[in-house]
Amino acid sequence: MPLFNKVTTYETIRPLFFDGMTLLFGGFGGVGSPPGLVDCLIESGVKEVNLVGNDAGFPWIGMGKFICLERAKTLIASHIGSNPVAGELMNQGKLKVEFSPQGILVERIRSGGVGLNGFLTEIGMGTKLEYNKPRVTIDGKEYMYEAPITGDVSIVYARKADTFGNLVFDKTARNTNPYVAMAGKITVVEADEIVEMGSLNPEEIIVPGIYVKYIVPSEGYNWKWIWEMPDKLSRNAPPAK
Amino acid sequence: MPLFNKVTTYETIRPLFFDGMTLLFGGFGGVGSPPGLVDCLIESGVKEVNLVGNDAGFPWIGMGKFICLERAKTLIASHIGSNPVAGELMNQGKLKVEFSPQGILVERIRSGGVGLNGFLTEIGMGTKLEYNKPRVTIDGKEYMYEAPITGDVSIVYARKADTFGNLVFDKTARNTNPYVAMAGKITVVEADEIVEMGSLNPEEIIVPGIYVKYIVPSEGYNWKWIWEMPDKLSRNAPPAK
Amino acid sequence: MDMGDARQIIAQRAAREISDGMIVNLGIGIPSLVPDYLDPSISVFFQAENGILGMGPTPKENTDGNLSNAAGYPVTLLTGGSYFDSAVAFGMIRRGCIDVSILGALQVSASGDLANWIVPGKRVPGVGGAMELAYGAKNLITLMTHTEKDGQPKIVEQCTLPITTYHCVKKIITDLAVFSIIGGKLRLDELMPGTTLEEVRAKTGTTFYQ
Amino acid sequence: MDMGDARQIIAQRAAREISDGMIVNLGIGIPSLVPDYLDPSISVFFQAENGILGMGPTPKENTDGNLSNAAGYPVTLLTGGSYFDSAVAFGMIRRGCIDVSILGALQVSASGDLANWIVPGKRVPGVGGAMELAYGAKNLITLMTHTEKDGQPKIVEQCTLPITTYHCVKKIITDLAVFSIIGGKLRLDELMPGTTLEEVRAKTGTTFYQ
Repeated sequence: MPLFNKVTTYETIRPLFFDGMTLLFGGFGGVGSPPGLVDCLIESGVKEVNLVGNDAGFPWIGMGKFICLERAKTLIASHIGSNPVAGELMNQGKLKVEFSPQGILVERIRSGGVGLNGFLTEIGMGTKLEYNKPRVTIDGKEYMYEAPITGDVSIVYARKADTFGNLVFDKTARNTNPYVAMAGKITVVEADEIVEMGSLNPEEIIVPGIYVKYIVPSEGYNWKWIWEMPDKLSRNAPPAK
Repeated sequence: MPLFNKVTTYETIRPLFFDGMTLLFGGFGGVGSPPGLVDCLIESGVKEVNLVGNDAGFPWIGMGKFICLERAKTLIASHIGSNPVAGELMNQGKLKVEFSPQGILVERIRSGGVGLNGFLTEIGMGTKLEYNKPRVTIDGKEYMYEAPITGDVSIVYARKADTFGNLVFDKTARNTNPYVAMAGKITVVEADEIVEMGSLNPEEIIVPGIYVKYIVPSEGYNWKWIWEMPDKLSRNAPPAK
Repeated sequence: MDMGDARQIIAQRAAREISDGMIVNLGIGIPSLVPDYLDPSISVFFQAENGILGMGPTPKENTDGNLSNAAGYPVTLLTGGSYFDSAVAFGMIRRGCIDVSILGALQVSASGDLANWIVPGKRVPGVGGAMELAYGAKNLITLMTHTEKDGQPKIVEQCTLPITTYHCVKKIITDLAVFSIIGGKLRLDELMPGTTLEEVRAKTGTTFYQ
Repeated sequence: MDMGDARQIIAQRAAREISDGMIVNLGIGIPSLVPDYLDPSISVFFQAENGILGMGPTPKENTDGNLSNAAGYPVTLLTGGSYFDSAVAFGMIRRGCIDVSILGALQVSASGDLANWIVPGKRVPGVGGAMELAYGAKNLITLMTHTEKDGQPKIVEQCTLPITTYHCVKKIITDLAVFSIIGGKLRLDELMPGTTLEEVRAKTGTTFYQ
């Protein structure tokens, strides 16, 4: 099935990124963020990027590396506490951050990814995280409307991909990746291992390949656990890669 | 971990059913409906049941067997074409049927199962399937509101369950089961095979046991494919069991 | 031409709409006959809304009670296929991952409205997944005999049966002709072999352009 | 009592809130110390919102970069545990599947309002999963030192910091006392060893009953 082979190189991916784009990324504290694709994004030179992901990573892990370069314009995330540079940029007005409750954020990405038009919740009502979200009254009860999120490009990390893009994940590196994969107009997967179609058990496939446009091989990550870092939360922490 | 053993008998399950209850059931055309739990429901003698599931099954497969006994009061489903008895009962005013688009129905069950307050969609707007569902305008565009669904009891079929209730499914018998499992106040699983905790690969568990209250062993189904039936869609088709 | 022949002719023509690498969803009825006419040299993945991507042909033996298509008939899985739940199945459909959805129809209007889920008081199949397939598919093709058995046209100015989805049909293939709906207008693309323009005009319940 | 001792005392008392068979979610900070004090004879499943049910202790060696808790520290998986995605993780939380959620807090009001996500202009951690844990858990317990380092009370009439969730806290455990919030009113349940009622009154920013 030659047409179903989506494996390509980072050189092919680089031009997919553009200034001002909306980029969705998988990962939770950097775990499950695709390290090679973050580097590819950095090398692409794009700026003014609108990021959507669980968090700002650490300054040397996950999307944190890109955020530290001051080339993200906005970030929708549930927290940025692990990346003090993101906090500095926010306080300096260089990065506009919209905080979302963690599970609500992944549901917003899912809502976009499954072609629905957003959902209602009580969570966050009356708090600063309400921003200007519309309120909707149903049967006399008021809820907050959460809009769906989709992106121009989604970048995702998987343990294994077959050449069609069927994906399986690894432990807590799964996190938001399945929904990020569904919500991108173009979804690019970085996989630790790329296998032939038929190698994955069809019951265990978490993301069917239908959502995946491109697959690149991972060269792995080389970061350290946070307590192994000499200067834990500094922007000057030595990048491992 | 003795407290995490949820395996029990059909005798324990029978009193969970009550007149006028809302019962959610997994399955798609009967495939993936729990045959032993449907029989248990029938034996319980309950009536005026409000059913929610993908479809009305066949008269001799899945929830169809129960519907033919005229003990369901309402049914929310995406189609009833495979069970002509359900159509007769509807036309006689004995069964109130609310039709929902198939994927919208499973999303309504999911919305209840994950603790959200319903969602917006354009699908079905302006058609007979809109019923009296509220319309909501967001950014000048009108959508239809779909309410979450939960149930008093959910009955689910799984290929394997460990004693904590971690579940894996079998091919197209998965269908709505994972969401039905999440949306019941009490969820009962009928499993082909019950295994010790630790026997299932933690990456392959589809429904974590946290949603499951009771597990009963399946004695299997014994139905025939539709073309093997002597009188295919008649209410008089011989029940295989 | 008897009804059986008409159905085969429609399915055969519809198979030409499917090309290499496509993701295809087939409804019940005439669409289920399409795979028999596919060019065997092309690779296609059929999606079934009960939770399969990469559905293969009917097994010759050893049918599996837990492996069927959306109509409840036994199928197989191709290499590289996957199983998933109903929410994922319809997520794909609404999100636009299906290249071509081929559905049966009871009526189609000149502007592409589809009616295929109920004949009030007569047939009550229910809507199933049709609304979402009609909403989400990149290309929606409907297959039907050109007229009812009593000669009533099924391609009409306005549907008289309850609507499944408005303005969704892109192509209509019948035993007499192939139409496209472009910008809300019905265009005749082809006459099927042995049919005349006059016959199609006479048996179509609305005007069309060529 | 130094801050380190205070944290351990709070964690030790909190451990008594956990009984056999419970599903428990622990926030970062003081709650992460609770497992050290659990009765080893009981079986508990810890849920972590990054996708684990049945989280086990820190591995002694061979940490796995793809297996961490929600704070990013390496953990293990107990027998019978499972991995899942973030939507499933928060589905469980909102649906009420967590028996006890134990969170750190910056301020708690007399009526159970929780503030724990931001100190404007100073700390910007972000809200993470706290709003949903506060919304969905059957029982929400907050752990904190009774006062700020400068003596300011953290249990207050009205929170001055931005709210995480209104009317959600059921129990407050500090280094000085244990409180319940019942029907929107603050009740003193216990004094910690060596504390007096007068001290607690003096260091609490609101009235309470006993």
